[in-house]
Amino acid sequence: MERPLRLVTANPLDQLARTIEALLVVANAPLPVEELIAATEDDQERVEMALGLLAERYHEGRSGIVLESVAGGWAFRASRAAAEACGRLFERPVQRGLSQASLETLAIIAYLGPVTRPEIARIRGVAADSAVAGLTERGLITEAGREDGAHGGAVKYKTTPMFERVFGLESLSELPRLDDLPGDVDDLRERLHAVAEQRSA
Amino acid sequence: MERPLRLVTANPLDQLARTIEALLVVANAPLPVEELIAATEDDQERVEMALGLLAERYHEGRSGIVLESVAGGWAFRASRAAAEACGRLFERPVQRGLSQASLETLAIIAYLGPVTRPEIARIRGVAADSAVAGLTERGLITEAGREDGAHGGAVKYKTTPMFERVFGLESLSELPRLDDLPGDVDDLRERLHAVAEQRSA
Amino acid sequence: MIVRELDLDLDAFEGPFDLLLTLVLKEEVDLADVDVAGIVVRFLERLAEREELDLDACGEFLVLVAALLELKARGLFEDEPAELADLEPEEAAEELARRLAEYRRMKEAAGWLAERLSTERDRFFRIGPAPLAPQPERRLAPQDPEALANVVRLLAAEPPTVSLAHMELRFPPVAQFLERFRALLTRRSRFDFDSELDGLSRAEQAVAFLALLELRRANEISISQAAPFAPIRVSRVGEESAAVNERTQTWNARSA
Repeated sequence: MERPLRLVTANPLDQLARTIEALLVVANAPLPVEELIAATEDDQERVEMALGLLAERYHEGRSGIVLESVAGGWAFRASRAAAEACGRLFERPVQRGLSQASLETLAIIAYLGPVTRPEIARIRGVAADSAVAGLTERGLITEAGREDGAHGGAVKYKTTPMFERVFGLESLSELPRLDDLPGDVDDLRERLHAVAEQRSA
Repeated sequence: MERPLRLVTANPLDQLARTIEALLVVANAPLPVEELIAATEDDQERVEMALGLLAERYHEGRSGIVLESVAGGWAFRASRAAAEACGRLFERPVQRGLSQASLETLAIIAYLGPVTRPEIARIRGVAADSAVAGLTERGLITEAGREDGAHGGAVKYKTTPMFERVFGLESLSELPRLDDLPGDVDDLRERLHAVAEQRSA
Repeated sequence: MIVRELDLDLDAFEGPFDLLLTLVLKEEVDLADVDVAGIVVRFLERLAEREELDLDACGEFLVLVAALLELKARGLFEDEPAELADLEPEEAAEELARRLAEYRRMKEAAGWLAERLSTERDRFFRIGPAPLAPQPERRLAPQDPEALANVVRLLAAEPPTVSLAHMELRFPPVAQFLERFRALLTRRSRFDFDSELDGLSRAEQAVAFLALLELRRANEISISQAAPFAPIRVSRVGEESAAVNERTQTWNARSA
C-alpha cells in the first residue's frame, strides 16, 4: 500500500480507473456514481472499487490533485498544500480597461436606459451576447424586466450601482453630455439606429 | 525511469510538481509557463523541469489524465482512450462538423486575423455573416476591436485560445504555412494573361 | 437555343434567365445571393444536349453573364479603391490571379482544418471552471465616463459619404441610359448601339446594355444584329420587320 500507483497498474480495474480519472478531469460539476456507471458502462461494484483506488492515489499529502467525495458526487480539487499558489492564480490583477465590445455595449445601456440584447446588436451591427454575459458577470449590468410585459419579450438590461462606482458617477444623470448629439433619449436612439442601418447598407 | 512517479517522489522537485498539478486541475484555461512561475513563485528552469516530470507521468497510454501543451500553455485533458466514455457524458466543443462556409471563414480569420466581415466576404465572394455568428457562438472566434477606430468601422475578428485547443494547436504558428498550400497562381496567371492578350490584340 | 429563355433553378431564383435579369435591374433580387456559377452550369448542360455548337447562343450568354458578374463584383467590392476596370489588362489579370489564388489557399486551409478537427475529435477537455475551484474575483480599475461618451459618438458617427459618391460615379443608374435612348428614339427611328458606347467606361457600357434589355423587355424597342459581333441596331417598335416583332412578343409573354 506504499505505492498505490503500482497497485493500480497491476489491478484489473486499471483500465476502468483511468477512464474514471479522465471523466473527472473533464467534468464541470461533481459526478454521481450513477453517472460514472452510465458513462463507463461498467457495474456499480467495480466503479466503486476503482473510485477507492483513485481516492488512495489522489490523496491529500500524496498528490497535488485530490479526489473528493462531496454532496453531488466525486470531483477533483487542488490540494490544501497548494492553496496559496491557487490563491495567486485566481487573484487576477486588477483589470485596467474594458474591451471595445464591452465598452460599446455598456455605453448603449448607460445612455439609452433599459435595452434588449437584440437592440444592442442592431446598433452595434454585431451580436452582443458575450459582451452582455461578461458585463453581467462583472456586475456592471443587470436584468431589468422584459420588453412588452411579463412573458415572451426579450430581457432588458440596465446598469448597476457597481457601474456607477466604477465610473465615478453619483447617478446616470452625471454621464458626460453628448453636445453634438440629440439630448433626448428617443432621438439619440433613433439616430443610432439610423447610422447603424447606413453602415450595414 | 521505469516508474516516473517514484522519481517525482524522490526528487526535490516533488513539491513543485504537486503544486503545478493542483494549479492545472483547477485552471479553466491552459496555463502559460509564466503564469505557473508567478503562481508558484519558483524559477523558470525548475518549473519547466517539473512540467517535464508531470508530462511523463500524465502521458497518453499511461494515465486517464493527459498533460498537453496547447494554446500557448499547459493543460490537462482526458486520454483519447477514454473518449467514448467522455462522449456519453459531455458535449464536444464542436459537436458536429463545421460547414464548408464556417471552415473557410475560420481559416481566413486564423491566417489573416484580425479581419472584418467585409474582408472575409471579399475573399470568399459571399457574405460571411452567419458563419461569423456561428463561430462566435461556438467560442472559436471573438471580436478584436473595430477597423479604423475613429469612424466606427467594421468589427474585426480573431481566433480564440479555444480555437487552438479544439484543433489541438500549440499556437497559430502550427498552422501549415500559407505558401505551402497550393494556390496554383502560376497556372491561373498564365490563363488570365492569355485572355488579356487576346482582348487587347 | 434562346439564352434568355434558359430555365434556371437556383437557391435565390427559379425561372427564365431574362426574368432574373429584370428582377436584378429592378433590385428585387440581390445579386449577392445569385449563384452565377449555377447559371453557367445550367447553360453548359443545355448546350451539351444539342448536337451542334450554337455560337450565337454562346456569344449572347457570355455578354449577359459578364454583365451579371460585373454587377455582382461591384456589389461585393464596393469600397475597393483599385478598380479592375481602370487597370491595364496585364495588371488586371495579375490582380485577379492574386485574388483567386488567395481564395484557393484559404479553401486548402479550410480542408486542413476539417481534417484536423476529425483527428482531434477524441480529445476531451474541460470547458469552464473546475467543480471545486476557487471563485475568481474580477476587479476593474476605476474608469473614465468620458470613454462611454466617446463610444456613443463613434456609434453615432455617420459613415463617410465619399465612398457612396465614388460608387455612383463608377456605376451610373440604369435610368440615365433609359432616358438617353428614349430621347434618341424620339429624334430618330433607329440608332447604332455600338456607336453610342464610344468613350464610355466598361461599367457604363454594361449598364447601357442592361438599359437596352430593359427597353426591349418593355416592348419599346426592337434589336437586330446582322451577324455575331456586327453592330447592334436599335429601332423603335413598329419600324422593324414583322418577324422581329413577333420574336419580341414571344419574349414578353414569357417574362411577364
